[in-house]
Amino acid sequence: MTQSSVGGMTHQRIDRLVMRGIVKQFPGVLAADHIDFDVQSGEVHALLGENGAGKSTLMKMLYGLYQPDEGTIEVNDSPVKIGSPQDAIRLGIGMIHQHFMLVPSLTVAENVALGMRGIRDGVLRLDDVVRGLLELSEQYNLKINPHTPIWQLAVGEQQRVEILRALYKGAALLILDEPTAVLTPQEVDDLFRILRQMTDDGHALIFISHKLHEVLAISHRVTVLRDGKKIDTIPTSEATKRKLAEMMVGRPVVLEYDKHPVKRGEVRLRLERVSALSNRGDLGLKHVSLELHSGEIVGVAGVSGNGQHELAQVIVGLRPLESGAIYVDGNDVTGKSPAVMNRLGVSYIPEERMIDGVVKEFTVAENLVLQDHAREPFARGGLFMNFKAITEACQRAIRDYEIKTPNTETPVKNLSGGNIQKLILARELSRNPHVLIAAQPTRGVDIGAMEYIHQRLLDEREKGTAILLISEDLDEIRLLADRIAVLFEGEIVGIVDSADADVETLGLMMAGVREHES
Amino acid sequence: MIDDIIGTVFKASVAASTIRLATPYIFASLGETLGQRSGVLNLGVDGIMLMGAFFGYYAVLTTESLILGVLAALFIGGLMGLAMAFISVTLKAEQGISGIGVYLFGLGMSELLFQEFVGTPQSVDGFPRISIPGLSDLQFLGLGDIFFNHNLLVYVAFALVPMTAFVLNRTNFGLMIRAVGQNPEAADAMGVSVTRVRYLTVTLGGMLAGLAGASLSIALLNVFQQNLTAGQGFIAVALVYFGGWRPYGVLLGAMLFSFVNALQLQIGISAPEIPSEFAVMAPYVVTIIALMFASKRRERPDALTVPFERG
Amino acid sequence: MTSSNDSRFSSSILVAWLNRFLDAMPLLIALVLALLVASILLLALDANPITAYAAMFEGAFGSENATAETLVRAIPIMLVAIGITVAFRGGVINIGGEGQMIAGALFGTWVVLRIGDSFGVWSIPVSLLAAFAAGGLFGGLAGFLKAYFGVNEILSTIMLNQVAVQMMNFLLNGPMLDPADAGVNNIPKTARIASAAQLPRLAFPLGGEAALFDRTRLHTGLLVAVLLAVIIYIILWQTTIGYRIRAVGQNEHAARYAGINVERQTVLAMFLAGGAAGLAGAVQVLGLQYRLQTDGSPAGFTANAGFNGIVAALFGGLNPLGAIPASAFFGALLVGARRIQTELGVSSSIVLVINGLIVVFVVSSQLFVRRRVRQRLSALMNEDAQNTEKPPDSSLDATTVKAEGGHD
Amino acid sequence: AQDGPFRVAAVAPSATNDLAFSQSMFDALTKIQEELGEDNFEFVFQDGTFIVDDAAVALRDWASSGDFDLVIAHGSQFGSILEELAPEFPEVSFAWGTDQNTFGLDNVFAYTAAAEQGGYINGAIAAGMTETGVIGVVGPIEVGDAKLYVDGFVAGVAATNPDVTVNVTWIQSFSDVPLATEAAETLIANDADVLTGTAQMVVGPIAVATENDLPWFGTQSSQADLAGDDGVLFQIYRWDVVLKDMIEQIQNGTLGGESFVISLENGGIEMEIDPDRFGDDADALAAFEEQVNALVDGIVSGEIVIFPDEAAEPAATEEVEG
Ligand SMILES: Nc1ncnc2c1ncn2[C@@H]1O[C@H](COP(=O)(O)OP(=O)(O)OP(=O)(O)O)[C@@H](O)[C@H]1O
Ligand SMILES: Nc1ncnc2c1ncn2[C@@H]1O[C@H](COP(=O)(O)OP(=O)(O)OP(=O)(O)O)[C@@H](O)[C@H]1O
Ligand SMILES: [Mg+2]
Ligand SMILES: [Mg+2]
Repeated sequence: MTQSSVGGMTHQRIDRLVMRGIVKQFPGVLAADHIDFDVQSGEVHALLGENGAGKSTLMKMLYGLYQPDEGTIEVNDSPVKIGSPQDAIRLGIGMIHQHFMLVPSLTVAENVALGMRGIRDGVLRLDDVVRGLLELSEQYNLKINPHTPIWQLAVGEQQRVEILRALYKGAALLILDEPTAVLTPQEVDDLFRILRQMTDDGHALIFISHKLHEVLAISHRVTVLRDGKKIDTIPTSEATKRKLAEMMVGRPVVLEYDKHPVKRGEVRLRLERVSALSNRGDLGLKHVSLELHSGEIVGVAGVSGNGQHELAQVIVGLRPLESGAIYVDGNDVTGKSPAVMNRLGVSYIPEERMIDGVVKEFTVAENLVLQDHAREPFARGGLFMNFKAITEACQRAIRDYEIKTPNTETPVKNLSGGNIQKLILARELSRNPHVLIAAQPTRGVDIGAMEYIHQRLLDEREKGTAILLISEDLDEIRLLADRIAVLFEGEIVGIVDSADADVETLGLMMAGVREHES
Repeated sequence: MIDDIIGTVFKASVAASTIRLATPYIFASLGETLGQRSGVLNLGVDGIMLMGAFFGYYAVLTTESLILGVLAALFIGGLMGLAMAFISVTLKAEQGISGIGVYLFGLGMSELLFQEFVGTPQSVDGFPRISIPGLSDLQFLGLGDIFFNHNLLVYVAFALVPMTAFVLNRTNFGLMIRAVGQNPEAADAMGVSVTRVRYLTVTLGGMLAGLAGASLSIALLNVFQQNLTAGQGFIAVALVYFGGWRPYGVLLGAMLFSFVNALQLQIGISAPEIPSEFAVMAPYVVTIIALMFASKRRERPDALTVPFERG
Repeated sequence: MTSSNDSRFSSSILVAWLNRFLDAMPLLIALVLALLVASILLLALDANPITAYAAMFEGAFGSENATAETLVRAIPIMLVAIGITVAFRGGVINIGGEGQMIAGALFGTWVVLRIGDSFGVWSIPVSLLAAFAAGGLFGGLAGFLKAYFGVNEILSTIMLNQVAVQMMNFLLNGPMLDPADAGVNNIPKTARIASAAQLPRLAFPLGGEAALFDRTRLHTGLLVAVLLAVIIYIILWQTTIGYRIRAVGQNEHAARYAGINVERQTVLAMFLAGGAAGLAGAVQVLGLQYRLQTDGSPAGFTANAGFNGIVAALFGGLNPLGAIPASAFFGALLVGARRIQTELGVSSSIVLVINGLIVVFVVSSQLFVRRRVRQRLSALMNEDAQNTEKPPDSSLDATTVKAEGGHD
Repeated sequence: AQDGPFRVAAVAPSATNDLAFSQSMFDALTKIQEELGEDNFEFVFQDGTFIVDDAAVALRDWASSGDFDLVIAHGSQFGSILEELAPEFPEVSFAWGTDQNTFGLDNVFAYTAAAEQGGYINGAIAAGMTETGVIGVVGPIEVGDAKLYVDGFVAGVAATNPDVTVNVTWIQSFSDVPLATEAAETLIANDADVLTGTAQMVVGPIAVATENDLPWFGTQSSQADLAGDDGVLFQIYRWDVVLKDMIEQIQNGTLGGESFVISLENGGIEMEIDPDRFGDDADALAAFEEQVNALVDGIVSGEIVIFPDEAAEPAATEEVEG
């Protein structure tokens, strides 16, 4: 039997897909070690594992981006060779990547049309693509304007485009690699609704996430990977948070921290009606006023693309203000350069670790002194680098912050995500900041590293640092923050004590509903 | 003197030379635009132009067939483009540098072949001026001479501008080109072969560069000599940046540069008291200044000069 | 290399050199391939490749004088290449070496003509500094246009090359024209510079009155180049200036956050690159021609050093010290290939063809160099993924540097 | 190298068949070889050394080899090289041009051309041919014999018909054919109906002249073939004349110190009439030859003073010790 999709193309429906004895060796890493994995029509099969466990790699092999060194793949019990994404698409396999695969300058419709068979050659005819998209967004009620260029869309919307595209191309099996990392609770519910609808239509789904409660909520079966090995596959009904977490990490893990009450001290950072432009040229921040006291963590919640990025950049001096003023420890630093902010004790853990946080080609040691390279003791007379001092400081940091690296001279690009994050943490905290801006500090790092980073932030809080924790992970914010400010379309819709902030209220605020209204 | 200059600006002949001078740049820059929009910088354009110029010239010299001349130029241009693609796409060589290699090769090779097979300069019967009936003798503002009294390749060059714009913006091939230049990973994930697209654009770019050379040797100059292009290929690359990777922008750049050049030749006659060194310098200076204040809206391909590796 | 600091063990240094040699293998293979392709061409021109390459080698190293000429030809390439490494490290592509050489030569010569020998031996450093400044400003201009007006440097440097040439034609034919020559032959050239301002010839005493490179044109410009290479090397990897330039070149976002003034680094990188090129221009005058003369074309004066310098910089692994042998190699190639024409009667343009082939092949070989490096890298990752306290392989960066091949 | 054949080595900036400067020297050496015979006269010629350094390498190489009786640097841009090289090899004889500065060295000959003479004749005749009263000149850089030729041409025109305008465009390059071509087009657009020019990039302007059927006057070498039947008159350099003098001096042990000028007087400059010009119209040809010869005689006899108002001019015809 065949199943037709709006995209106009029909596929052999995927009743069952099996991967057997899959092996993938990367230089230096055995990313997949004889892994068996299977998924059936109508089910959601969750794939769990720490960063680097091999989840994406396994899926990329299924989607034809990598070739397995060993092992076979069968669709409906007949072996298949998936040599390229084309093959995968032809087989009805779709993938929503951890890092979205969209071309910013192209419109939604153009992104969908990209590489479609049938219209591979000749003049662009987007009409039927547009029509198909509208039908689909009708069917799954996913609001989207086919003519908007991608760069104008918020991350959540971009994900919808990814999903619609997969559906349009008639994916019978859809792989979702960490799809919820960037969504509000409501959006997650929305996504789950769609996923269920898809399974009812007979789609087979593979769902990758770090968030255990999501896995428990949506999946029928769970497979856990660790260091490229399959630990086990169990029915979700038999799984609990703690059990899954321990399977992932291989040891018992803390899921809450004991947060000592700290008396909040004087105001360290003050924003007065700060407005700033976004990259799109519109007001990304609108009259944001905020006070940050020493010894407190203020969490900034909100759907990504609602001004978090601009907020952080404005404070550290990377983005000019349109209006308003910023004070650090009482002195006016409005429009000051990052250099000045550094000197005044403002530290920053950037959201885009690889882009803003480190110089990939530089060594661990070099990255550790990015701000202070010209100051004693790292430089003599501000001119000559003192590598002895730098190396020593680096070895200390490696020890203190448990950074996994072969040596101080390894180019950072060869470190793992979590370890790079630890390096940044070491750099920023070692400067004894008065104010710490932590943007998505644990995005894409595994539970082990996450625990560690959280504990460090709490320690800083006790040392009296004023911490602004910008995160899209509500659990994280509620776990750490004393107060929670919610950003929506560049405005703070409200600030609540985390004690009396439940997910629903926050979720509504993140959707723009002011607290008193709710 | 000033009024001399003012007067010359509106001289019909200046407009006419502008159009002639712009022709080779338009061919070469459009070709380079295709390549760069897909993410490949080809600095070897001048070398390819020279080879195209010689092959076109030699074909016409020996066969007296203009068609064969054009085909020969397209062929050698395509061949060198293909080589450039292999070097920069498959071998992932540093593009700025390999381009210089291709340039040196073309510069030497065209001269070598010329010395071997021709020797002393001889002129050929190149593309004749086609006077468009009715229009070419249009007296009003000398429009006839300006627009309707050129050789075929000139018309082709200008016709190619909208065509290239159309291909880039309105066809699937263009969509793939833009995607591959902007975000190769995404294009790849959508089943577009990054390699195939880049091979195509760079080869096409080579063919157009070859044609640009031929437009000199068998249409505008009708001779060949060592280093006939005198570095025009490098200007062509610069004009792609000037044009913000958009065909019409490239046209604008080519016209501006050529206009100032035509103007300085005219001024050399109307106002001989201006040192010719400065006159000759003018087009280059003006181009830079123009770009300083041009709008910064650009279609710069994010993946320009970055070789693609899957995963 | 990044922090080639005192507390390093000789053992790992040894490994480093071994690795560096192995990394060079693909490069040598590429060379051989290029020459093979050229041989086909030579055969087609019924010239015997063996004889040709023999002649080439003969021409480059056959005699004391040939070797000297090879080095002489290499000097300007060297100086330009050294500068180019800075530009590349700072993320700028400098195609303006030709123009910057001319700018440096013009101002350097002007100064030296002005001060005559009133400064005695000091007139040399003075005019060299002047040349550096002029070339630097000319290069810095392109950097400035890029940093503050968003004018792409490939475009501006290509254009500025022409501006420089016309400047030279104008000055040499007017303001700077040799007074003794004015109205006589109308040859656009400056007066001859005072002998005190001429870079001394360079010869290495062999004991007795015999001296190597005695009676050749080899001049102390070579020492200038070597000195500059060392200085630039120190600036790039031992000082905060170089650190900032490299940081901006690799990742301007991170650099910007760290409080580094990105625009300033871009201008500075181009200033240093241009300055080195300017030095190249002046050295040609002070060490070789003793007066500045033009035939109206850039190449006539620069001998394409502005371009070959770019390539040499890459061959040198974007390392100022590596630029020295790389440039010497080009000097040999260019000087040697001349012989093919005179001895086999092949058109002189064969030089350019071989030059081009070698560039293309060697650049292409970088891929295989990279592969090798990555393998050794990950081998290293395994070997001590656990152990964090271990003497690092100081060749690591040297080779990754080569691998990165200077992307902007 | 006294016994055995007389051996000469020469460098020249462009190709031996550039129809211009470099070719004029190559033809001269070839001619001498034809006259003296292969076994009495040998020469090696390196062309395309527009890169001064390449020439420097070759010259020093030849000088140090000691195989050559005469080493020629054909190109005024090579002067500074010779100035340094010659003193180091006093036993070798050098010659260079076009210039007349021997740097006061007694092993350096200098040679130049009285280019203004042919320029004057071309100008005088061109002035009689123009109907629009405008003549166009495409020049490279305002230097050396290019400048002399153009000055002479202008003088020739003025002397014949003061009402005729001569527009000169210096394109600041010896090799930029596209620019030279467009310069010619522009000159025509400004009513020029007779064209001339000098240096190797004139192949472009010549093509323009033939395309528009306008008379073309040339210099340095014969461009008759390229100019089709639009070629009129060409000033041809016959360096062999002065070369023979040098050879003689060298064989008599004088290695240099003298500065030579080729001119109509010593037959070093010849005027060639384009054969295709008059087809088989013998009378017209005869009449034209008449006209040309009259001018030649005038200059040789001194009746015609090319630069009347500048007594000193042309300096190139005096002898100066550097
Ligand atoms: N491109 C690469 N080439 C070679 N080795 C790599 C590459 N990327 C990662 N590695 C190595 O693979 C290991 C795991 O990488 P990954 O980023 O997945 O770490 P991770 O498991 O996420 O660690 P963490 O949990 O700390 O984030 C790292 O030690 C890293 O050195
Ligand atoms: N292209 C590559 N080259 C070398 N190593 C790689 C490459 N891609 C992934 N790896 C390594 O393979 C291992 C598995 O990576 P993978 O991305 O599959 O982990 P993951 O489970 O998806 O982690 P995350 O949760 O961070 O996405 C990691 O150690 C990673 O560093
Ligand atoms: Mg992953
Ligand atoms: Mg003729």
